[in-house]
Amino acid sequence: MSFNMNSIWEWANPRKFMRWTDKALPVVAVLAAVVFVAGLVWGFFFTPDDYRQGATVKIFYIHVPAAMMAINIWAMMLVTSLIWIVRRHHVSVLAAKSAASIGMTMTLIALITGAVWGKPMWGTYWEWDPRLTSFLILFLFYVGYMALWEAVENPDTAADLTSVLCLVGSVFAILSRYAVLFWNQGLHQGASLSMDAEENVADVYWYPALVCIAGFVLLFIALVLLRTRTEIRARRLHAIELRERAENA
Amino acid sequence: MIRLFWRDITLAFRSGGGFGLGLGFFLILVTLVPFGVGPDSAQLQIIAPGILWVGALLACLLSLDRMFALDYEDGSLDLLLTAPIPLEGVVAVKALAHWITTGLPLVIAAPALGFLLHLDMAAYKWLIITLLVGTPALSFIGAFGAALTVSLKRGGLLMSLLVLPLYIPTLIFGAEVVRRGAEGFLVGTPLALQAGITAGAIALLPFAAAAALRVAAR
Amino acid sequence: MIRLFWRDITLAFRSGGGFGLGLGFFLILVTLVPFGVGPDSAQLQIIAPGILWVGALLACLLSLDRMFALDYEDGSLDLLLTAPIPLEGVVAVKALAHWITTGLPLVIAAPALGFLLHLDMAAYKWLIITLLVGTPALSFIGAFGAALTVSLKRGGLLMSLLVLPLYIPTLIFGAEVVRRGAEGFLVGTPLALQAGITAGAIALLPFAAAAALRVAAR
Amino acid sequence: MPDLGKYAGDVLMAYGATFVLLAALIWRSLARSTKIKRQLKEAEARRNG
Amino acid sequence: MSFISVTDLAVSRGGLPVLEGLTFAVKAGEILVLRGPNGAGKTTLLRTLAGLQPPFAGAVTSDPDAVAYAAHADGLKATLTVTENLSFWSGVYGGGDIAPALKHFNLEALRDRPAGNLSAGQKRRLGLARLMVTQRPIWVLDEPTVSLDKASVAIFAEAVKEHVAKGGAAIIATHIDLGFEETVFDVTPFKARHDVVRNDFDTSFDDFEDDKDGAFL
Amino acid sequence: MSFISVTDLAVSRGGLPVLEGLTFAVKAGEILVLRGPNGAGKTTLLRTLAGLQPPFAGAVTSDPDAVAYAAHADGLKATLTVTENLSFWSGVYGGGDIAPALKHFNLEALRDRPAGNLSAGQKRRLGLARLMVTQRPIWVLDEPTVSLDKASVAIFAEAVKEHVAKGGAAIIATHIDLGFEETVFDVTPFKARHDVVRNDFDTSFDDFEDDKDGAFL
Ligand code: HEM
Ligand SMILES: Nc1ncnc2c1ncn2[C@@H]1O[C@H](COP(=O)(O)OP(=O)(O)OP(=O)(O)O)[C@@H](O)[C@H]1O
Ligand SMILES: Nc1ncnc2c1ncn2[C@@H]1O[C@H](COP(=O)(O)OP(=O)(O)OP(=O)(O)O)[C@@H](O)[C@H]1O
Ligand SMILES: [Mg+2]
Ligand SMILES: [Mg+2]
Repeated sequence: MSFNMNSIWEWANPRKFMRWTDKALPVVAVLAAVVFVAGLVWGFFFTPDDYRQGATVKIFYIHVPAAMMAINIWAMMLVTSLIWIVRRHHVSVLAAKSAASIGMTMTLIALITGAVWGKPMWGTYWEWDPRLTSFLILFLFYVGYMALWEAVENPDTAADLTSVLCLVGSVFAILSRYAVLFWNQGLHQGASLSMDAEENVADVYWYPALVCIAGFVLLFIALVLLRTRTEIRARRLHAIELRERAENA
Repeated sequence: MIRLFWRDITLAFRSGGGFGLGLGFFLILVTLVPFGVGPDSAQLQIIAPGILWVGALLACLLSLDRMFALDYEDGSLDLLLTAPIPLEGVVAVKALAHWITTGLPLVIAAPALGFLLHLDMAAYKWLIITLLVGTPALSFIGAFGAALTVSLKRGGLLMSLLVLPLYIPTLIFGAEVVRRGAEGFLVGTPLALQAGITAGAIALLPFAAAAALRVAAR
Repeated sequence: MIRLFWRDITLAFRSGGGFGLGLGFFLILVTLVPFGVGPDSAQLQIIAPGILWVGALLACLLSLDRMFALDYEDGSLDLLLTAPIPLEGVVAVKALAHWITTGLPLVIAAPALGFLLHLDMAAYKWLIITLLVGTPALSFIGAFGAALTVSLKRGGLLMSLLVLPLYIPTLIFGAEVVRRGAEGFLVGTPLALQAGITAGAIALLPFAAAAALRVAAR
Repeated sequence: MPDLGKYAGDVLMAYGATFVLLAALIWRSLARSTKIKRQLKEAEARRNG
Repeated sequence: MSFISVTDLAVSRGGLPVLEGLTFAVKAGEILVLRGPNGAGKTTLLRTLAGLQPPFAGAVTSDPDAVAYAAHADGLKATLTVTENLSFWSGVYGGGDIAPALKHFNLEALRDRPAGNLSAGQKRRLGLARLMVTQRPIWVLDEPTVSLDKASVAIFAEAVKEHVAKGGAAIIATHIDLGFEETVFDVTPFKARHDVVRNDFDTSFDDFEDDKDGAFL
Repeated sequence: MSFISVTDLAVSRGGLPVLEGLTFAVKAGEILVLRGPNGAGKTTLLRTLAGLQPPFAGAVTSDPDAVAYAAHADGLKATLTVTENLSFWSGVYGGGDIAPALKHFNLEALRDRPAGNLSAGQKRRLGLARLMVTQRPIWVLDEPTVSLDKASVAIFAEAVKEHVAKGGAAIIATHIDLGFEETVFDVTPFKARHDVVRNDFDTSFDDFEDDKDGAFL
């Protein structure tokens, strides 16, 4: 692997990306599997029950990482979409496309685990709590983004339109977050991760949770690399097929 | 530009109803709700602000469906793109025309419909004010959605999917102001926030919409 | 005829989503209502059956918008009119395709949305049954409305205006059955009436719609 | 297997749903990867030969 | 026996008569070419012959299931491929084989293209290929050669000739010369005189013999 | 000084190049007629010249505000009258008088008709009349004579001649002979060779000289 780092934009070269990820993907995938399994096994089998929440604290180990991923994946899509708009690097926008379905799955996982957790804790599966509600809205944004990709035939046009949507959508997602906070005070926990919080989650729960978060992040990276590689191939396949059709015509 | 504005207004009139239809939909939706929910008036009074706002929002949404699609199909959009007027201006003018033919009539009709839903007396004032402040945002956000989906056949439903989440903040603040107003609370903050959204949408979204239109024409 | 059915299904799929979009609208509508009405869950539970039915109805309505209009615009309708298949059959097949791509997914998704609105446990069964019985009527009545407005540009909103009153009986009986079911009352009569409407719509409206199409082509 | 007490159902449901969703995601990613890889290989072969 | 014949026909558009007093017949093996300036009423006449609109006066005699009509618009679905579009219509008309039509109109290379991605002339060729799969004897064609290049016009003329040679007939409105043996029918002299031709609403006023001067209007 | 010139231009449709290596220039007083069979890429080229789509490669040099474009579709609103349609476009382009255009294209008798009630050829005439009110020097026309009868074709040719006589220019794609002095440019030889022309996505694969075989794909 000889590469001279003239510019970070070189990474956006599909060929370079393919070659680099060809080597990196197996490593990341194995790492992801190990850390993911380790974190969940630790969390599920080797942590005590909470005195108040009982065994339900175990949901924490998937709920929180999934929720964090859901938000951060959208942020990543925003950045890669911007790179496409400004520098027009195909890999960038294809990465955004690949990330969307992962982000949607993460949102769904956070929603479902949250709902299941809500039953014993709040006595209801669903509550129009601000945190939950803004996740539902985020889910809609993911669905809209993916539907737009599907609906537009020309891949470059689709890339442009979805990038603009991602940009505008991000602004409105943040607006919705504040609107929703204003609308309902809610039941959900505050951010207990923050350093200055008075009452942090006890270390017994906290360390395995960190491992789980790392596992989710690694899993995301592995999947995004895999899917972006597929998208690049699909894009090239599309080009070849178009060409064949034109040659035959 | 002014030409374009008048043309859009004229077209809205000529193509069967213009002013009337957005309104008609609003009316029908608001009358459907009691059929669905049941006729209990105390019940209706509670949900009235929300239903009225949701109704106004849907009426807007449905009528903007084809804001650019018709121009795209008959070739006008290509011609407008090559014309000596900025596309951002075209979008803004069309959104404005949409607001005048749809949003404004809704504002005027809303009190009558509030009556059907037993809306609280104190809330009427706030209903009108929030609709007046909020519906322009609906038209401009809608113009963006319409521009994104202009080149797709049957884009209407996809557009709803893209636009409705963008409408949520406007809806929340609108309905919240009316509810608080009805109970005599302070409404300054949500109203100011709603006005901010409208101002932002009017200032920025024409640029996003114009970008989408240029891509679609390609 | 079977060809036409498959073509419509294929077209629904190809034009971006098919199954997904009517559903998406339903989902969004049902999520909007709490934003308008407020988050109180007891409140939501009461209005849930009505809102779900109104939502299903609107999702149907929006997606049938262009059932014939696209065929009219690109000339297919003229060609179908001169083809050796009865126009009544064409209407029935298109309405059926519409139900399969829109009504059926709504029936399947409704329970999940009922959940968001805290629908009463006992009501789920009735929600599904009434939707299953009622949505075909929505598609067939909608086909009639679409046929009436086919030749009008921007006919979408006018169509809503014509169709919604026709939807009211289906809506009333549907929501009533769910409400009664939730409270454990007898539901036989409204359910039978709703089924009657559906049967009547399927049997008779294709003829009315075909007549309207023939006139529109003239 | 740890004792999950009265919340066993909830916890297992949460884990179960997560695994199903993740498995579906991974499976679809892999399946599409294989399919596209094969199609591209065929296309490149057609082009070169 | 003629396939289609019209006697003293008047046709109208938007409630207004545009042509009147038309009488002609088309037999198997004949090609009738309609000529006339823009707005003369050719499209209106063809739509009446195809049964899409009722005659304003007079009568069209033909087997309604004998006519295949091709209009200004081609009735193509942009998202369906060329083959899908064509086999749909073939299915509707009883399931003939689409291969000959594809071959004749040089569409084989385009068979898997979505119709929306075709050029104007390619779309038109597909629209005309539809005629061949209908297997109907009378082709009623409205400016079929619009957007076609010279080679495609020749292909089309060939198709029409083959069709009539096999016992079909064709009625074609066109502004260009298609180069085959044809009967030309110029519609210009049949322009409706609006003071003479009246519709049933007008004539319903005529029943009042005692009040001819219209004073009560 | 030429009004519009293209150098080594390649144009693409749906991401695929259709024409490449085009080089020509049009000066004041010139008429350039594009020829080529259906699907050759004439429409694509004209859209690129009009600035509606970016060139795939090469460059178009022209004042972007000098081009008036007329496409396959006329951009008419069915519910507006002929006058309203025309004065709208005249307003958009700075408000020239519409009377000469109406007169030239014989539309005066139809001036208060809704455009939706016009026949195919009448619509086309109205679409062409729009060009006269734009007051722009370069006319870029895509099959302008579709649906026109012979008299209208002559009227149109007259309009083009007058326009170039007054110092304008015209680029016209057409399949028929319009009967004026013209430079004919046949696009057929410029058909893109798909193995040679590639887009930026393809070429980004080429930067790595050491790994040509693409085995890892
Ligand atoms: C559908 C329902 C739910 C959704 C969408 C949801 C969403 C979220 C989100 C977005 C976070 C923030 C993660 C971060 O800090 O970045 C979070 C954290 C958390 N959630 Fe939920 N939640 C739901 C239900 C619940 C329920 C019912 C409980 C338990 C009673 C719960 C407990 C927690 C806890 C303890 C955290 C960690 C808080 C922290 O450390 O920041 N959640 N959830
Ligand atoms: N909806 C309508 N209402 C009233 N008049 C109409 C309507 N549609 C068309 N017309 C008029 O009817 C006349 C006949 O139109 P028709 O389309 O039959 O002409 P055509 O001979 O096909 O012309 P072209 O060669 O331009 O296609 C025209 O003068 C036209 O202006
Ligand atoms: N959206 C699209 N995607 C892919 N290819 C397309 C698309 N649209 C058109 N094409 C193809 O591009 C080529 C050029 O089309 P274009 O419309 O420019 O041809 P043209 O010379 O104008 O033909 P005509 O004389 O028939 O109008 C055609 O072969 C056509 O099939
Ligand atoms: Mg005609
Ligand atoms: Mg062309």
